Amino acid sequence: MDSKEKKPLSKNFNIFWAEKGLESDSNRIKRFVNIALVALILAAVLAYSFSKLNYSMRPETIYEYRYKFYTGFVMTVVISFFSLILSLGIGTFFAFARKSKFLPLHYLSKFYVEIIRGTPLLVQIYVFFYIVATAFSLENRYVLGILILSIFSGAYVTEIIRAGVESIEKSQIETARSLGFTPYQRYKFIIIPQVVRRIMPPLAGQFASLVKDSSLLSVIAVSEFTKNVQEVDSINFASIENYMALAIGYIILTFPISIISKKLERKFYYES
Amino acid sequence: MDSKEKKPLSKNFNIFWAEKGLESDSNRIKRFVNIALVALILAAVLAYSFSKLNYSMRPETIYEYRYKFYTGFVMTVVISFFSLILSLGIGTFFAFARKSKFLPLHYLSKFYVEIIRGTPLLVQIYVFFYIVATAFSLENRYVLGILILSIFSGAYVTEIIRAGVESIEKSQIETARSLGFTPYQRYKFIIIPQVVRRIMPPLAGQFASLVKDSSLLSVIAVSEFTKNVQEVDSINFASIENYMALAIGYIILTFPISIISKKLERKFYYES
Amino acid sequence: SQKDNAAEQSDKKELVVGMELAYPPFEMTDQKGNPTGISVDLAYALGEYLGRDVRIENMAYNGLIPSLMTGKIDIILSSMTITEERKESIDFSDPYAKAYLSLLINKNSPVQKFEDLNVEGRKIAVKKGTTGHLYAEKNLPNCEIMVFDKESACVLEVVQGKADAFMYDQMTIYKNWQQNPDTTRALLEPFQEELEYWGIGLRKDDSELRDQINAFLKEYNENGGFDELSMKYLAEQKKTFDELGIPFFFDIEK
Amino acid sequence: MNLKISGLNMSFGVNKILKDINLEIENAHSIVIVGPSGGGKSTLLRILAGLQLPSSGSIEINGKNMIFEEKNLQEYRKTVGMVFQSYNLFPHLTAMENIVLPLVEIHKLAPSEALDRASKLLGRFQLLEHAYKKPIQLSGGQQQRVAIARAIAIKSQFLLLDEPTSALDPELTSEVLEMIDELKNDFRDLVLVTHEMGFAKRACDYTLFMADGRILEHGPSKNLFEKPESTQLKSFLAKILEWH
Amino acid sequence: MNLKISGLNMSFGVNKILKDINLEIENAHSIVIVGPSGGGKSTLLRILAGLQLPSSGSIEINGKNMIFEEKNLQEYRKTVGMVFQSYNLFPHLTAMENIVLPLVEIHKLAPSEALDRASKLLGRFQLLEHAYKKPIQLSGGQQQRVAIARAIAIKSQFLLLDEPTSALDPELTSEVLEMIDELKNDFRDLVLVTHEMGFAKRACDYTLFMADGRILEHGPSKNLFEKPESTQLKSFLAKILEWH
Ligand SMILES: Nc1ncnc2c1ncn2[C@@H]1O[C@H](COP(=O)(O)OP(=O)(O)OP(=O)(O)O)[C@@H](O)[C@H]1O
Ligand SMILES: Nc1ncnc2c1ncn2[C@@H]1O[C@H](COP(=O)(O)OP(=O)(O)OP(=O)(O)O)[C@@H](O)[C@H]1O
Ligand SMILES: [Mg+2]
Ligand SMILES: [Mg+2]
Repeated sequence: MDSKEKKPLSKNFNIFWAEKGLESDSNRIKRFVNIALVALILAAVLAYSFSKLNYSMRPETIYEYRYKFYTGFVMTVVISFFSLILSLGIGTFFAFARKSKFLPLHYLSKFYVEIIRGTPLLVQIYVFFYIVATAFSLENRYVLGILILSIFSGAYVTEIIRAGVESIEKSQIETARSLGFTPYQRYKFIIIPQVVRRIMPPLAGQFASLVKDSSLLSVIAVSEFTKNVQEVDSINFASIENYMALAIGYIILTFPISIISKKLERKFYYES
Repeated sequence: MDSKEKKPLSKNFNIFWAEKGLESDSNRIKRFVNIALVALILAAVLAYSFSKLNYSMRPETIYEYRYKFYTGFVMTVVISFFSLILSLGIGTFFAFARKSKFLPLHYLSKFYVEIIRGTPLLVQIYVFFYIVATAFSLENRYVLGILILSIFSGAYVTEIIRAGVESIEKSQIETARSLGFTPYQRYKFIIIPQVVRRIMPPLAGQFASLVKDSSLLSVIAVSEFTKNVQEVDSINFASIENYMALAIGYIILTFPISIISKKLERKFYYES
Repeated sequence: SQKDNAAEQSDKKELVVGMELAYPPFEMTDQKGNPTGISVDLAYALGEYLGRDVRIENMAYNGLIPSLMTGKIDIILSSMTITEERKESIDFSDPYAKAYLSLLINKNSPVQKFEDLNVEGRKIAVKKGTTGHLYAEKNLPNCEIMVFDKESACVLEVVQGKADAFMYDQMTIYKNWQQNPDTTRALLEPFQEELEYWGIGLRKDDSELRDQINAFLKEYNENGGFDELSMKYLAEQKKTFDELGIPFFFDIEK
Repeated sequence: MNLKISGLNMSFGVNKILKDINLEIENAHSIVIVGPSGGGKSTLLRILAGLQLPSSGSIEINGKNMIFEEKNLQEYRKTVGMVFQSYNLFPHLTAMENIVLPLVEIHKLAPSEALDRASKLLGRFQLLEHAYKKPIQLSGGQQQRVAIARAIAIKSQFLLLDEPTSALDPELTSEVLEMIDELKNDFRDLVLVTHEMGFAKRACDYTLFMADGRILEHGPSKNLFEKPESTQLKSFLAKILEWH
Repeated sequence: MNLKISGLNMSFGVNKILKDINLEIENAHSIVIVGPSGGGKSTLLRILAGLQLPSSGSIEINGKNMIFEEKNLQEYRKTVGMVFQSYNLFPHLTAMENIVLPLVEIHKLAPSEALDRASKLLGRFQLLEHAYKKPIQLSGGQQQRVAIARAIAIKSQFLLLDEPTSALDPELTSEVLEMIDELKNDFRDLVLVTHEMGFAKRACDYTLFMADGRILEHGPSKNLFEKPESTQLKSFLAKILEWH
């Protein structure tokens, strides 16, 4: 059903799959007005709250410490980028391992998910960094940080991918088999293209979490964004300014994830 | 296809949907052996690492501070429990709001997800607690903590639910409509029962995150588990013991989530 | 109008004291989780002096100043060093203690004195936002400064040889050296030109309370209150410090 | 059943699917739509079911105008039974539940009564032993029979059946024919799409021949099948003889 | 095609679906399976396609024993074309892509050649203008034709067709019949399930009558349809006359 066609008679008809209709060009003004409205209301609440606070802003202090903000931001970008890719790899691997007929692999995957999801990242960082890495004489705290973060996030990614793959109807797998697809080809041509749309929203959420969780690496002295901002905060005590900058920084960081995820969702969209 | 039937001829046949087969009773011993194997390997790595550390354990110190561990644990249980329920409610609401034809609601939902997912929980806690709550003279830090945590987690839940609902084939919605189901009935009888299985794994992940994220509430003086353990740590400096206890505590907390999620996944399982 | 209310109620209303109970023996909890320590005793003494009930709010260190500024607590009593930067946001009472920085050094590190750290390739661990952190930033341009959230992590770094030294206050350094005698040594002699002073944090507009607190501190010191606290919580340290001829926390001569 | 369609158009994007359909039928109990694949039969049926909005045009059924607003349509759909070409059973419900759920939830029957009615229908279609299977465990023909049973069970004012016997063997097709006769006796009307001309002739009293989005010919079944006028219908029917 | 089945059994849990099937057919180019719905026709076809493992028994096709190991089956399946009863097109691919993908990826045809072959087939089935639609945008009969085209395109050794004309009008059914004749000339064999007896008679030279998991009667089509022996087959065929 294409909602464009139905608009003339009744725009209330298809309330469940209205997404597309909302983005049609005739609605552009409406859309803009509504976005503005929502933004305004939120801004008003914040502005009111601020006014009640009697807080005198010192935005210049951010400029003063811009270098710390900048280096932290870049570090977070780098760490997030590599961890994101690595955790996707790890998640994919364990999602498949879970389906393996080689039982140790199957249980390893289950263990991995339960233990990693069950324990705080903080503990994992300590254990990996101060116990395991020390024993194996691994030194570079940035590489280790990326590794730990990827392992952590990978557990969530594993489950997201697993859920997606399991949601594909069996009849399609069977059809692919009947055509002689190898397992690899099944994934490449049939499962993945269909699964992307379904797993993108939770995956984007997980990656947004990952970006923000990277701040926990500060406990092993990785100077990332949050840490640097908190350091600045502990010096200049302009908390509101600092944390606003922090929030904006992270929004800038996670926004591409949202955009790309929405793009992929749309690209792999097909009606079913 | 029921894998039980196929086992006699070839257990390698159905490598994609082997889950069920793995849990059949004939495999129980095998299963046990494999779990033990995996556990053993993991334990060996840890044991080796420890042995390299030359660390003398002082487990009695945990017992000494058991009361702090206990109260923190209980606080985390309480906060997590209420936040979990509330965030599910919030997530459901905004997932539906996203589909609403009332545009301000639609955009509010989009804004909500982008802003909350995009900014660190820490910042949100500061903003809500020190700015918004202060302006509106809200006081109770526990209630506020639960509220903030729920709002935070709700954004992720929103997207998980949205992805699940959108993965239901349109033909089913249409069938339900043709039978005269109201939108509410469609959700209750058709969409939700089918979606549960698909969203459970990412949802369980999100809830595990929530439990652990509750530790951030310590910045507004909520004495939860992580904070209490860190306080003990700053007194007894038995880091490894403390953090092990912390890890076990959180595993105990998140394990029920895993169990319930697996149960629901199985309960709502149907082949398709 | 808020100010008037505050002033009006100040003699009846309870005194909400913010601290992070993670800095023994100044701010800590007993095994039941009740606040205890030097700052806690001091807070109760202050409450008694003001005739107000005392409620301790335990919160993360970086939540203290926002809480004070937004009126969620009345004072900060959490071993907070008086700095110019902090004074931009909040007010401080007269100092009630002074602290020196010391170093916990890995046994195998070549570092013998503070200046040895200011060399390419040395690594120092500091706790975020502490005066040690600020001091290192200013005085150790050639050293790699690693900033941690927790003292325990800093200590672990030194114990495992991942860092050469950990810079913190004397007392913590002393304690950790005692706990890790095989892997660490301590440099307790002061090396700073300027000392750092601890004060009680107040809202800027709360000058009435500040005067009261200053009067209290003066009286408390004169009555030997701080000596009592030292004997109660820091007997061993005080003895060691006296032997080494190093001045102690509450020996404030003004 | 009186059916009046005027100026009905329907397109998906640039694809015109139904092209200016005008029709007036009076007093037909059962209408069959035949025609080449892709001609728009299912689309017309879905419009009649209130599931698809036409781009323009109006439809009057038994003197009542269809109002294409979700609110009205929701009520309207309760009065229509629909069998989809691809059955569309709910995959998470058993055969029995597929039938009982709408009865209990939409038509507010007591569960026991609903079960009773469902059992009778399942029995009639030789499905009793499969009542507690999920759709995926049923053969194609079994699924189709459940879909028919689900549509009939609600005792709607009229039924829309999209190729309801495509997966059924001759024996079951006869059963469906009998059932259609019974519906006639109950004054429940039906519109049916089929590719089996024998079945069409026997089942319905009025026939529409649709091709390429247009109704090319219509009239009482007897006339139409025995004396087709348009060349399209002639050649369409001729093909059957080749292999029957 | 020589087909030898011995002691074939198949069950889902406690449900016995195929019950001790024994069969030996020699030199049949096309085999049709008819029988009541739920009789096990699709299941047998799926076993022949290497998609379902029997509980016991063996199958020999053209002198070669089927080895029920994934490794062997994967190769085997490449030599078989299958049309599923519910079409099973890939929903994320267009009609064209559904046909081209296996050609290019599995059978390693050059994309241009694959496109060419697919276009020819789509043209033959009057689908050229729908080539770039996704399955959900196609009518039932259009989907079925794409499924047939996909199976034929790979030029497999033999074809398994599960009710391939159920959604097709008489004209298209004739087209499929012609195509089946061409396959015979190419010495490509086929096994077909259908409920249309006229079609069955005309299309295939050997017929199996299956009911309730058993093969009750089999033989050359001519004999079987004209002189049915078992009472079941007799009554099964009799029903058609009622409405044709
Ligand atoms: N969503 C869509 N987008 C574009 N075209 C569509 C869509 N849905 C259907 N069509 C086209 O509309 C035409 C009519 O489809 P319809 O399903 O009504 O045919 P039909 O007469 O029922 O055919 P069949 O006998 O094969 O079921 C077909 O050509 C089909 O390709
Ligand atoms: N997964 C399953 N679990 C239990 N029973 C099943 C399952 N799949 C199929 N069956 C049963 O097996 C029997 C044979 O099914 P099959 O699909 O082979 O029938 P068919 O002869 O093709 O029928 P039709 O003509 O209706 O397509 C049916 O009674 C069906 O209910
Ligand atoms: Mg149709
Ligand atoms: Mg079948």
